[in-house]
Amino acid sequence: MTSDTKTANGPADYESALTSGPQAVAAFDDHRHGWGQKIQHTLHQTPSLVPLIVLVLSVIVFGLLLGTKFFSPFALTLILQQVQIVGIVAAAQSVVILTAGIDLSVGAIMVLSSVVMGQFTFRYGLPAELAIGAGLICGTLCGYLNGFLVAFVKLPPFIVTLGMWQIVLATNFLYSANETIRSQDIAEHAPLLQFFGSKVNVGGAIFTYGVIFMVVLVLVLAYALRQTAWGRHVYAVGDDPEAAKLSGVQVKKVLISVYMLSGLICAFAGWAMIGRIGSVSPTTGQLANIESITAVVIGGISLFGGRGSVLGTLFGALIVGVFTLGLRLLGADAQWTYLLIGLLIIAAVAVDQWIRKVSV
Amino acid sequence: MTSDTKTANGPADYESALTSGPQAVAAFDDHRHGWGQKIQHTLHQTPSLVPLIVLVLSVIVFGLLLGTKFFSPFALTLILQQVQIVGIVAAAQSVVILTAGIDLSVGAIMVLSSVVMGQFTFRYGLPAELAIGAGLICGTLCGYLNGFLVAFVKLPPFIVTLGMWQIVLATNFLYSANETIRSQDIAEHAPLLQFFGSKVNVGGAIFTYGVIFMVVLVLVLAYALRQTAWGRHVYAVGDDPEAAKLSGVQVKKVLISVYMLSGLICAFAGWAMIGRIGSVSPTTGQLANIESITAVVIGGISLFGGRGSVLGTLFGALIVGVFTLGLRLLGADAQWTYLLIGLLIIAAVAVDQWIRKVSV
Amino acid sequence: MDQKGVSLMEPVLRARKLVKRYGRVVAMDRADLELFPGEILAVIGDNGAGKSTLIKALSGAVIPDEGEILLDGKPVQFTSPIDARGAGIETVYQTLAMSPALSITDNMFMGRELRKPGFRGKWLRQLDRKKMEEVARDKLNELGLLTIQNINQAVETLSGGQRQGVAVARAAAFGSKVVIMDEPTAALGVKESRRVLELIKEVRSRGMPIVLISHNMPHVFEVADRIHIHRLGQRACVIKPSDFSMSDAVAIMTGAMDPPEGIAA
Amino acid sequence: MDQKGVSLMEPVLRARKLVKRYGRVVAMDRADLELFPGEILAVIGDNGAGKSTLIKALSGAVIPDEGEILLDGKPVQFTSPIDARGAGIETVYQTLAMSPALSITDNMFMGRELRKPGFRGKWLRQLDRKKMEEVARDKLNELGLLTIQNINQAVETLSGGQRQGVAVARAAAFGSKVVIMDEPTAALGVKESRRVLELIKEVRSRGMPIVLISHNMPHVFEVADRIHIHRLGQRACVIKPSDFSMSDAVAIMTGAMDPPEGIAA
Amino acid sequence: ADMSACLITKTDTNPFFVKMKEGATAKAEELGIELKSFAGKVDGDHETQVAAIETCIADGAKGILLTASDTSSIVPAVKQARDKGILVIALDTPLSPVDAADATFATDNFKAGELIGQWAAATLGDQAADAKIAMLDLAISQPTVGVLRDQGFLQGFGIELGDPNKWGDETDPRVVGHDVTQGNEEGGRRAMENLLAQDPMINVVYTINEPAAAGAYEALKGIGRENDVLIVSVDGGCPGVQNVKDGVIGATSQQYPLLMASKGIEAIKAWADTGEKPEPTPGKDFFDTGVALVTDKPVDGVESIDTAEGTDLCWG
Ligand SMILES: Nc1ncnc2c1ncn2[C@@H]1O[C@H](COP(=O)(O)OP(=O)(O)OP(=O)(O)O)[C@@H](O)[C@H]1O
Ligand SMILES: Nc1ncnc2c1ncn2[C@@H]1O[C@H](COP(=O)(O)OP(=O)(O)OP(=O)(O)O)[C@@H](O)[C@H]1O
Ligand SMILES: [Mg+2]
Ligand SMILES: [Mg+2]
Repeated sequence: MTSDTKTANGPADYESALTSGPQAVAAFDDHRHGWGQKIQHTLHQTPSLVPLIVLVLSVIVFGLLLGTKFFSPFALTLILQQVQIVGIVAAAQSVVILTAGIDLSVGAIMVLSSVVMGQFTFRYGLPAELAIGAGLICGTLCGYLNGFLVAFVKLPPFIVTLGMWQIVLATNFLYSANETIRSQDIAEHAPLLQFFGSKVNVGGAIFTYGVIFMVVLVLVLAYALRQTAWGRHVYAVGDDPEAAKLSGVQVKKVLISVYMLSGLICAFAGWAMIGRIGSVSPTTGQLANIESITAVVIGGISLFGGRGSVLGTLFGALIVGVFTLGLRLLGADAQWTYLLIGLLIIAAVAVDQWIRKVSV
Repeated sequence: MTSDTKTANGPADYESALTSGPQAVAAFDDHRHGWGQKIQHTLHQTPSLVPLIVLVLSVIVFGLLLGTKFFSPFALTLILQQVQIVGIVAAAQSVVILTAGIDLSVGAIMVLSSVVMGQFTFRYGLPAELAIGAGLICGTLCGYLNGFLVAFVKLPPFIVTLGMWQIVLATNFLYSANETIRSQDIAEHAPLLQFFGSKVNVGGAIFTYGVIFMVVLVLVLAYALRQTAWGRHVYAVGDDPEAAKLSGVQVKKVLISVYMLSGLICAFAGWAMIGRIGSVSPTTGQLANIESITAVVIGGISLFGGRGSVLGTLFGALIVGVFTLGLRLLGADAQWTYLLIGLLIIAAVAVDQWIRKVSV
Repeated sequence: MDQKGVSLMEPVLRARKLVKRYGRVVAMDRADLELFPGEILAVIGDNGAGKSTLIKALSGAVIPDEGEILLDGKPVQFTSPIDARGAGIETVYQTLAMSPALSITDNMFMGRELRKPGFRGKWLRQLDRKKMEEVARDKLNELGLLTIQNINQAVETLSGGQRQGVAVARAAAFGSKVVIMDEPTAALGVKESRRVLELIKEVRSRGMPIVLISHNMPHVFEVADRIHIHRLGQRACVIKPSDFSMSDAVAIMTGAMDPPEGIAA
Repeated sequence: MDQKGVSLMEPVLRARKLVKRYGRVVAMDRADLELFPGEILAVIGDNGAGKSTLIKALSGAVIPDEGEILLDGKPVQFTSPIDARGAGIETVYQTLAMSPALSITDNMFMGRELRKPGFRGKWLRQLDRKKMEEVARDKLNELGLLTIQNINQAVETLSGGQRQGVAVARAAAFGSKVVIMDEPTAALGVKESRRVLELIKEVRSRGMPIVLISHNMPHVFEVADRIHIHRLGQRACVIKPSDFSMSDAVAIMTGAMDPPEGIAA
Repeated sequence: ADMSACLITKTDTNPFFVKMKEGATAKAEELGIELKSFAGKVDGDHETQVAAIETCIADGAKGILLTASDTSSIVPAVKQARDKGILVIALDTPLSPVDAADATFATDNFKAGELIGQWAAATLGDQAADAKIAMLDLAISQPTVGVLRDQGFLQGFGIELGDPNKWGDETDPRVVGHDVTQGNEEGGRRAMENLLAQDPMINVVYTINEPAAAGAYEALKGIGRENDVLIVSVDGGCPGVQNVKDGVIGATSQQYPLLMASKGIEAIKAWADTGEKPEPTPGKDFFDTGVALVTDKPVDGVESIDTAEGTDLCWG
């Protein structure tokens, strides 16, 4: 090893063995097989199964406790109806949280959009179609502002949407002059605003368009997140924005699109809200942000982004709905219900964590 | 390079130059010097300076706009008094956020502790000292529960404290039966509960003990975070818990201690709250979580943990206080103030971000 | 080709007097670089010499404060890695730039996903997963990363070496003009390193030029056509491995020896 | 000391039949290891062979599912890295384990901070920053990391190589019984690697045994007293660099050659 | 009990609704009715109220007692319940339109405000012409009760209203400003301080309820003006009446939630037994459970009761 090498040379001598050795690298055998393993593996591959299991279990438990009172078609469709607004908003929230963001302004955007729909129809006398369009644009614009501040000014989503929450809510109160537009008036002059409240018979069960919209929305989002490039980019941005940028994702565009989509979905939620409560009221939706985040987290989406499925969110919202109705039917009063829902939130996530752990 | 080496040998031949070369590695010269650079460097070294600057600027602006109305001792001490509760709670929140956590249950813990202090005195007839002790223990216990769930069950802090928020708040309403204990009764039978409301003359200016407590608390925390091993560990856990664990930090202990401390400080905030509003009321403190997080973020602490200073939080709380009062004095009505505070939150963080960027 | 011959050709990629400051640190101090068609250009230098910053500027990940970049003689301005990729420059970053929770396939096709043909791809924008998985498996096999059992495994479940292999395979598969690799073998074992070196040679044999950053002198001297020595944020000189010994290269790199007259930058 | 001599001595650190499973992956499959006083034991193996998992088990960062660890012949159970550190085992992890936002000093003294003497230290629990900075600077100087201008600089502002240097300096400074290093030179330049190797030798000359994981064969053969070859989650064999060639080692490591009779694990 | 009924209040944190619930529960027990109670989470949270009505339907309740957070938004849900044959009685706040409910047992909140306004104006006498008034309201969402009480006070004091459906649009210079309190002590103190900073010479304070009044008093005490400012309030809770007695509050308009609740339960019982619906107070479109001004400093022209009587009638 004393000769000074001046020429480009081949592999070092000690590497000669490389060609002769087996070409497979350390591949370990799986010593354990069987039923348990398979379940664990499936759970690991399909994270939204965990909240689904919790959901089914809770339906069974309440069914046993309450009997037909709970298992009536009325009660079961009721849960869907009670969950629809939170479900729609939580779908929007999911997409934002998947990018490691958070949207505290969802409720405010929802209510402002519904107020715009109502006021454009009744204050300015526009046709309902136009007014609804204006409401949807309004929601999307609010979302755009969020997205712009997050993606371009690079402010933390928590703070951007906290600020927007206050701004949008105050705008809502100022613009609506705190006036409710009455259900009767809407039914008479602009029934389209109440479209999502109309009932439809699907195979014997009665659903509102709002409930159907929620389910379809979640399915479409699940498809988009899983099967399109945009969806993959959403996950990549949430996972590691720096890596996503380096590997060719247009991070800013993705972020903007996500917040705009969230705004748009919230505007739809505002429309659905008119269908649900009949009237346009500027005081609705005050708890939508906390409730939607709760649904998302119970549904198993990580608040750190990049992990989870929007289907889980739907189950998460339903779990809360089932518990709320079930507890109320059992006669728990409001504060006890809150207390138990608080316990449920922690327990649901603990179970989720535990299942994930045993099924690594 | 064809001889097969069988003996342990020295450095490869090409490394011979290493001993002769200059021993300094790439050290670049700083081409730019001067005033601007120095400011930038200072800002970078002392992150809490940024909110301080924003604070001073906003005081100056409102002073110019409002004159003596704003620069009166009344208005200025008023801001301190209005900020004290949020300031104390935000100090607790800061420590939690430094570990990359969040505590949504601060307001609930605060009000439950104050209710415990009040009810133990008036319902059970205990001496005020004992009742206060019980309240402080109650807050610490709530914090312990949070910490246990975060550190040992490894649940996300957001979800743990979201659940605890509901649980503690419901407990508070159930336990207190929504009854207020009147200021006059407290003043008569247990004035110690109102201790933090007492006034004291410090160099001509009138302060309450609550305000002094807030300032002292922040200073003590700043010391502990900066000058003790515990403080360094808090930062390390927030920065990268895995790395902290590998490099010898008892991550679980640190987390538990942080949430317990947060609970304890919130209990003190509950005590201070009695001093401020005179009575013990189970409906106070509902916005404490959002307000404290706002103060923390405006104060420049990263929600991702590990970065920022608790002094910044104090300035953050004061900024919000100055704006709220300043806007009211300028004649903005409640709804507009709400809107403008929303703008302020975004603007303050944007300015912060901008200063940091130019001063990398 | 000799030094003369090279200089007569038009460089594929050329950086001129790039400067990048991070606050008080000057990471690039009027750095130059030329990459000629079909060559492997190794970049060596001490830790912190500014190598990564230089190649990040070339791949759009860092926007230089001053200086210009020319691709095929035409000035280009990359404002993001996507621009550079669009121009045919693929990069293996030192940090690998992978999304840990996503699968190997997802990572390999990130930002250039294949859509299904026909209606489903065009209107439903559905991805052609099967096709992508096939391509990904092929590319990894080429690299000899046979041990990856499941192409849909999340990247976070791979060992450091396996991850690096995926990153290298991605760049080699999609580069159309230039491939840049920042320490592609740092975490690799003997066998895996060898495979990457063979792959590098193979990419060159396809006529594609490569910029290779490495601290491993034997590797560098084995594969490089020219060696760019970086020092204190700028190019100290460019040498040919046939003309200089490893000792000389190390000496220049560390400042123990002045760059030879005539070829100093 | 020859093979015989070694086996007669009591190992400082010994692992017996360690097993660690991650779900379906068995990262350690009845792995053994012996470290004798005053020696440098190199551990080599393919990517994913389970080297890091093995040394993590030794340093308390991973709790093995089965098997036992003996320190000075006595069984120990490390439930956290703090336990192992308390027992005198210092580790440089492959991921470095630094808090990016904290200063070099803070990182070096993490978990073993020095307090001021007297009242301020005892009651106010105040840290002795000056002392810690002094020690930190000394240790870095020993390693030749002179270029770090400011000992209170945040670790995130250091280059990858500088970071690795700090991690190595930390382990070398505080290890009292065993020092374990997982690829300490992976990101280092030629010069920096050399310094680390010298440091490793120096630590040995102080009588402290070292476990060194590396993919760099020349380095391994230069410094190691014995070479532990890891393959498929377990020890294939232990060889002495004087008895075997690098080719043999690589051949055993990759499975091209069976471990020599008699010394196979 | 095979008969069940529901009580749905705006919140279950405000003592007013807590007492309403206690009254209803006691009466229900007496009459052998199983009562389930529901509440919104915060003031204005009417989605929870809609869900509560639906839950009551699912539960097969005979009657619902409702204090609506949004008096017109709730109407479709109420209609749904009535269509199922459930008796819906509005408590405290009439629905809009009033006949959306089967019956209404309510206080006239506007009247309650008017009484304290008249009292304050009369107490000040000539000084009323250049009074400085602070208005401490409930929330920026301007819930109906808050608006009615606020506007009633201003009308009673003799101040010209703008739009009577919202506060804050008055032009009279005597109104220093409006601020919001969330109806608790903390908010009361903060709002009072804000308005004092605007004009330290405030001498009349209207407060939405008695906790807010207690908070306002603390603020005034803080600057030593607690004795020369007139605080008026609405509610008539026992701590509030005690505060009137102690001179913290000058006068308060007392309402009777227990009465509303027990009347409501009786009505449900009657309806279930005989199918009869309660009749409204003659001349009004709802059954007025009454409001009384409680003060120890009565003035001419405004009918009032003293604190001793107020304490007998107070609700908690
Ligand atoms: N984002 C950044 N912020 C501040 N300083 C930086 C940043 N990136 C690089 N630097 C500094 O610029 C200098 C050059 O860094 P660079 O990563 O380019 O070095 P390198 O030659 O790639 O080193 P290595 O061989 O260790 O990878 C270093 O001093 C580094 O600390
Ligand atoms: N936390 C973990 N979860 C799941 N699998 C893991 C985990 N850590 C390691 N493994 C797996 O265990 C095996 C051994 O990993 P290990 O990191 O010990 O290898 P190594 O020999 O250090 O490789 P390298 O040379 O690349 O560092 C690999 O297949 C790896 O994917
Ligand atoms: Mg580099
Ligand atoms: Mg390893």
